Amino acid sequence: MGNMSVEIAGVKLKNPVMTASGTFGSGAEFMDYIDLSLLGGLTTKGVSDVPWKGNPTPRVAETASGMLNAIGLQNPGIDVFIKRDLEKLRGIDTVVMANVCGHTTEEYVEVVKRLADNDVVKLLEINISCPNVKAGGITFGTNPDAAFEVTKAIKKYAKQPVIMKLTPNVTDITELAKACEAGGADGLSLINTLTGMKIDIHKRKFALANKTGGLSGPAVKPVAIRMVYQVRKAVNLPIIGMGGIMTGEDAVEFLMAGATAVSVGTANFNNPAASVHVVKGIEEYMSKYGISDINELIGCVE
Amino acid sequence: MGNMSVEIAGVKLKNPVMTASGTFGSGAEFMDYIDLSLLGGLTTKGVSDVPWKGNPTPRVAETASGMLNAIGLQNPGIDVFIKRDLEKLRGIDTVVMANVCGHTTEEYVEVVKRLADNDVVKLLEINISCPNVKAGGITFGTNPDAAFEVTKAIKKYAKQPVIMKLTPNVTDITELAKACEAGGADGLSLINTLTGMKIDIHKRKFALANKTGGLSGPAVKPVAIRMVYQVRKAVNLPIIGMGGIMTGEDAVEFLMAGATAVSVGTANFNNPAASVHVVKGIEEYMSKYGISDINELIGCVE
Amino acid sequence: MELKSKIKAKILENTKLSEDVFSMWIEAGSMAGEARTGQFVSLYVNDGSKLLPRPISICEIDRENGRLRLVYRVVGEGTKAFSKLLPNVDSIEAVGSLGKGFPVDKTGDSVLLFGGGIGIPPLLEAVKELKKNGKKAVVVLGFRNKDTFLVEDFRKYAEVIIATDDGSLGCRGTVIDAANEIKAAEKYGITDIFSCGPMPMLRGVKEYGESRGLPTYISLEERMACGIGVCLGCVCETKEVDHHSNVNNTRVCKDGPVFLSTEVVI
Amino acid sequence: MELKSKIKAKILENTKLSEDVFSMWIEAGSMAGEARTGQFVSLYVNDGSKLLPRPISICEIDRENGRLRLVYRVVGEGTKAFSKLLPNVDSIEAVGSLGKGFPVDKTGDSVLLFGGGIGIPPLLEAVKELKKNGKKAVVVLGFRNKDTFLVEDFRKYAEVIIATDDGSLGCRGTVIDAANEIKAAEKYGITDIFSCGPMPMLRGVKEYGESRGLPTYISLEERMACGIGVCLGCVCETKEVDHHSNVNNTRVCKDGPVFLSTEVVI
Ligand SMILES: Cc1cc2nc3c(=O)[nH]c(=O)nc-3n(C[C@H](O)[C@H](O)[C@H](O)COP(=O)(O)OP(=O)(O)OC[C@H]3O[C@@H](n4cnc5c(N)ncnc54)[C@H](O)[C@@H]3O)c2cc1C
Ligand SMILES: Cc1cc2nc3c(=O)[nH]c(=O)nc-3n(C[C@H](O)[C@H](O)[C@H](O)COP(=O)(O)OP(=O)(O)OC[C@H]3O[C@@H](n4cnc5c(N)ncnc54)[C@H](O)[C@@H]3O)c2cc1C
Ligand SMILES: Cc1cc2nc3c(=O)[nH]c(=O)nc-3n(C[C@H](O)[C@H](O)[C@H](O)COP(=O)(O)O)c2cc1C
Ligand SMILES: Cc1cc2nc3c(=O)[nH]c(=O)nc-3n(C[C@H](O)[C@H](O)[C@H](O)COP(=O)(O)O)c2cc1C
Ligand code: FES
Ligand code: FES
Repeated sequence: MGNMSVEIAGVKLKNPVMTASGTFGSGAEFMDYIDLSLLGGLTTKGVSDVPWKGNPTPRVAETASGMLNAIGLQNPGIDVFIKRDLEKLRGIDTVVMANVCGHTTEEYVEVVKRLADNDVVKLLEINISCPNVKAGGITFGTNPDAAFEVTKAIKKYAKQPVIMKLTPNVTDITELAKACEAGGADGLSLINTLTGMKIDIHKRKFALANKTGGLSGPAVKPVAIRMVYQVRKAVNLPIIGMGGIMTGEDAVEFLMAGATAVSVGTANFNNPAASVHVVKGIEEYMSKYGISDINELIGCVE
Repeated sequence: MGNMSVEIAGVKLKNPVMTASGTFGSGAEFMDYIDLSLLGGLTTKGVSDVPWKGNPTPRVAETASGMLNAIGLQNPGIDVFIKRDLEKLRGIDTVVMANVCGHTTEEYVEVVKRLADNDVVKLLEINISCPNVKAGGITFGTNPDAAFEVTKAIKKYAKQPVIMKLTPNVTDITELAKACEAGGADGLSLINTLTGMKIDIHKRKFALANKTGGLSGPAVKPVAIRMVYQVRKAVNLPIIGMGGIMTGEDAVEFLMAGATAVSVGTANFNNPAASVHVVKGIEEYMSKYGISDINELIGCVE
Repeated sequence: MELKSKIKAKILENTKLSEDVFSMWIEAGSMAGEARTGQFVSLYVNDGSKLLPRPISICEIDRENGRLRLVYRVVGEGTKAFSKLLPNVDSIEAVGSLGKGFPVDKTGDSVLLFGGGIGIPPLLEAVKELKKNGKKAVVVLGFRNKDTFLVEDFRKYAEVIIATDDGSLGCRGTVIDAANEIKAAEKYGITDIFSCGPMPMLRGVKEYGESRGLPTYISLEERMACGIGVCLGCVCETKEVDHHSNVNNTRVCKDGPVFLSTEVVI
Repeated sequence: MELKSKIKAKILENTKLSEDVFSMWIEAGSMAGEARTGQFVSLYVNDGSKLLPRPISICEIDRENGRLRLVYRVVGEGTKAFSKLLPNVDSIEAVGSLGKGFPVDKTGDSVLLFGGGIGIPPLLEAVKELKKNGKKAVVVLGFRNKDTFLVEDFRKYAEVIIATDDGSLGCRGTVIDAANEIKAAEKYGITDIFSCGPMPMLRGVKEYGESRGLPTYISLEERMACGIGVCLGCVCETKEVDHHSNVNNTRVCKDGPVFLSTEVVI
């Protein structure tokens, strides 16, 4: 079998398949369903300095080949996350990326500081793009100056490589990517969800209590592929690509567009073992075409 | 049966169902499949001052619950459009909206002038949002100042109400909507397609010769509904909503979000009679819930 | 440790019980062996545009033959597709069994069960197991009208009282009205309450049980995305800070769907 | 005027012809009555995530019984789904018949037909109709290897010459090699050429026919979205300005798929 390992900002993944934040709990929940060590990495649910309660329900809705969510970043806060959730992942042979959220630069920095000396966490993913948080969050993600500033502030304290996670809800994603690069980011994750809405016409109500939510799943894959391709042409940072990956073939499409690794999100809800199936699907693709090193595929379509 | 007629900028439609530009040819092609007079209106393919050849093939690709297209606005030019295509629609009892494209303000204005005295055309839809044209087009659609200027220029010569068609590929669609309103637009159409990309991993090539294309179909409906809702809150113009309408229920969702009329696009490719089925589906919804006037539904979800 | 996985379960039976309610038996193998009363399974629609699971409660468990019975109402496109599956020809994808069910082993001698509409099915396995454990079960079932379902199944294991909205069968009114009419809790020396049904009914049951100081277990519904406790889509507010989430929200899919009425805010 | 509409056609037969090629008969009613040789139908996949039609050429027309034969190769998810449809149980949605076919009524006495791979099926109805019109048909069929299909069907109506890429059957090489080997055009006094197959083959056929001054009809393939001439997705470049489009592009779905080789730039 060919080499499947890739490197993101100096961190080696045994294969390019990670899981997407918010769709994989704190990781440990999946131990009933898959062997986590088969994954290149996993990303934990966004964590903030204090516990967040999130939005009222309904928080999720199905859409054509996709779904909307407005969880509102409910999380137990950094204390419980470090003491309980990360400890469950200690010793598991996969790269743990902690996803960080906040309303203000200070809140992000606080979490990053707390994680700096934690040796379970190998990568930080900074969510400056969640559309479900009213204050802070979204403005960082759509304003290049703010994205630059928050990246710089985080880099001052971070001990792990910093992956900035970008929103697709912008006119030109390359501007944001360049701002993060200028701020010192070690990599980029894209895409977060597209802002969407659904109305229940029988109840004459919004399907989500929050009215709007984030669209994910195969429906958004073409947008994600386009953005990965654009960003790869615009910056020199490794990209973790995501948005609608269901199969190994979808993952290969992201690699060819320019992603060094991929994250599997919504697919985990369709099948708890989806991420492992993606790994197997890539293997099959490689052996079918006799690919000896997966790195050959990365950005191979010009 | 309840009243189904709505009014867009002073033009009365017998029902709110129109067809989307570029998915309905010049209209006459559908006479083999449906009775055009059952529709509230139809929109013709984008027309420019001179014939445009469009992009190389492949121009279309299927995606999950959607499709990508990069036709590149191939059209026979305004002369043939007026002399041949519009004449075929003369006498048909439905509202004809002509969709206009151009690379520059002058080109738009030229087409609008030529259509000014044509009595088959009852509405003008100005496509400032096609992502498949390299020059001009897309910059109007993403820049509020340019959108304002082109609207103003067009309004000077237009004799029919001017509906500006907006792109969803922007950070804040309400800015564009407001700019068009300030420029004198009589209504807005949204959404045009989301820019996307697909890679054929077996051939290691882009699925479209143009690399990127416009994503349409049910996949994008949540984004479209969100934007219709946002725009309705931001301006006082009637909205023609579109993006993924397959059924009468989808159309009702757009009405509830704030659209006064809707356009059926990609669904025409799934079934040439889709637009008529949408009309029937709305009728069924109205009778099921005893709605006496469809206008009650418009924007009824707050 | 054996990993749980999505299975492709053969449809063994799929029959209509009432106007829009269907009963399906599926071949679930070890999933049936591990199933607990009050748990649910996630069923998937065989259509690429519908990605999320449809949570359906377990109505009966045939552990020996590895079979599960699921009773569902056709309300949308997914359940409509289920209703068209052909026995012995088609299969259905399923993940399960999921969640925490009714504490059939921990009750007192006499359990009063309230079921409303499509909340009725999970109570069937509960009464079967209560009876097996030598306990008395009294069931109050609420329907819209006399187009009922599962009533005869319940009669095999429990005393059944019926309430209908339109009075066309049994007591006219709610299940609480019916229980009050015969002073059920008192008459049967009830020690515990189980309930599943629409939210207004559950609120009534909570009040009924708590005012009598009875442990009252209610099965909740919420929109789900994962069904396995990882997305935080399906939460219900809690009185106390939840052990898992560290906020006043608990996951219906993982920590429920059955909760003690005093734990949750409904 | 009767409107055309999407029909739900019953599957009458769906059998495997070779490793990945299947033959399907569908009940198409009046669609079969109006079908012309060389036209195609748009088939739809019964899955909400797949919206676009799969264009499949008509292989045989049974006008009397309102049936159409479609022969297809499994190349992706749509055709894979077709291959699983059960005769007499399942149906398939179809729009058609579409496009302009082969001019079977306008040829001279002796037609040479070149078919390559999955381009072979539409030529079957063509040879049947040529024969019915009292004309001679000579067919050169190109396959990858000896895993062929439809050959016996062709033999009923025409002389058949076979070429395979690997030489495991008939002439080793292309259909043009095979035709040249026996000087087919000259030997049979060929008056017209029909062809369908992969682009490199069509280019060879175009050269073969044009160099001999023979009217050469080629059936083209292009990615389609509508199949009915309204989206301009499926164009092919033309020598002259196209009557419909007013530019040098013509619609494969509506003005083709069969074109005179001298009209198009391939
Ligand atoms: C724990 C639990 C147990 C359940 N047990 C049963 C049962 O035994 N029998 C039964 O008939 N129904 C049960 N339901 C409700 C059932 O899940 C929904 O009716 C079903 O998912 C509707 O799917 P649909 O595709 O037909 O409807 P659609 O409206 O088309 O579904 C669209 C989406 O909304 C979700 N959804 C729709 N209605 C509900 C609902 N009421 N609750 C949660 N999600 C919903 C679907 O899962 C899907 O993701 C249960 C729900 C929960 C949460
Ligand atoms: C006029 C015409 C006639 C045809 N006749 C036949 C026939 O008789 N037998 C046969 O086996 N095949 C025929 N084809 C090719 C056939 O349409 C494709 O193989 C089929 O659409 C593939 O669908 P899929 O879902 O299996 O593949 P996927 O690759 O999953 O399809 C994805 C999308 O691409 C389109 N697509 C994929 N391949 C092609 C292709 N080669 N041409 C056009 N669109 C394509 C599909 O329609 C679909 O929209 C014909 C094509 C055309 C244009
Ligand atoms: C239920 C849900 C919760 C999510 N929560 C987070 C989150 O906490 N932080 C974050 O950066 N992204 C979050 N996301 C976005 C995903 O990580 C991912 O970027 C997006 O869903 C696209 O990938 P997918 O289409 O594979 O799901 C969430 C997505 C979903 C569906
Ligand atoms: C093949 C194709 C061609 C299109 N051409 C045009 C066009 O010429 N002018 C225009 O304004 N929009 C064009 N559009 C966009 C549609 O009018 C519509 O805005 C979009 O497809 C969303 O609607 P839908 O999801 O119902 O298709 C085109 C869309 C498709 C799919
Ligand atoms: S549905 Fe995902 S946590 Fe319950
Ligand atoms: S496929 Fe639409 S014009 Fe041919």
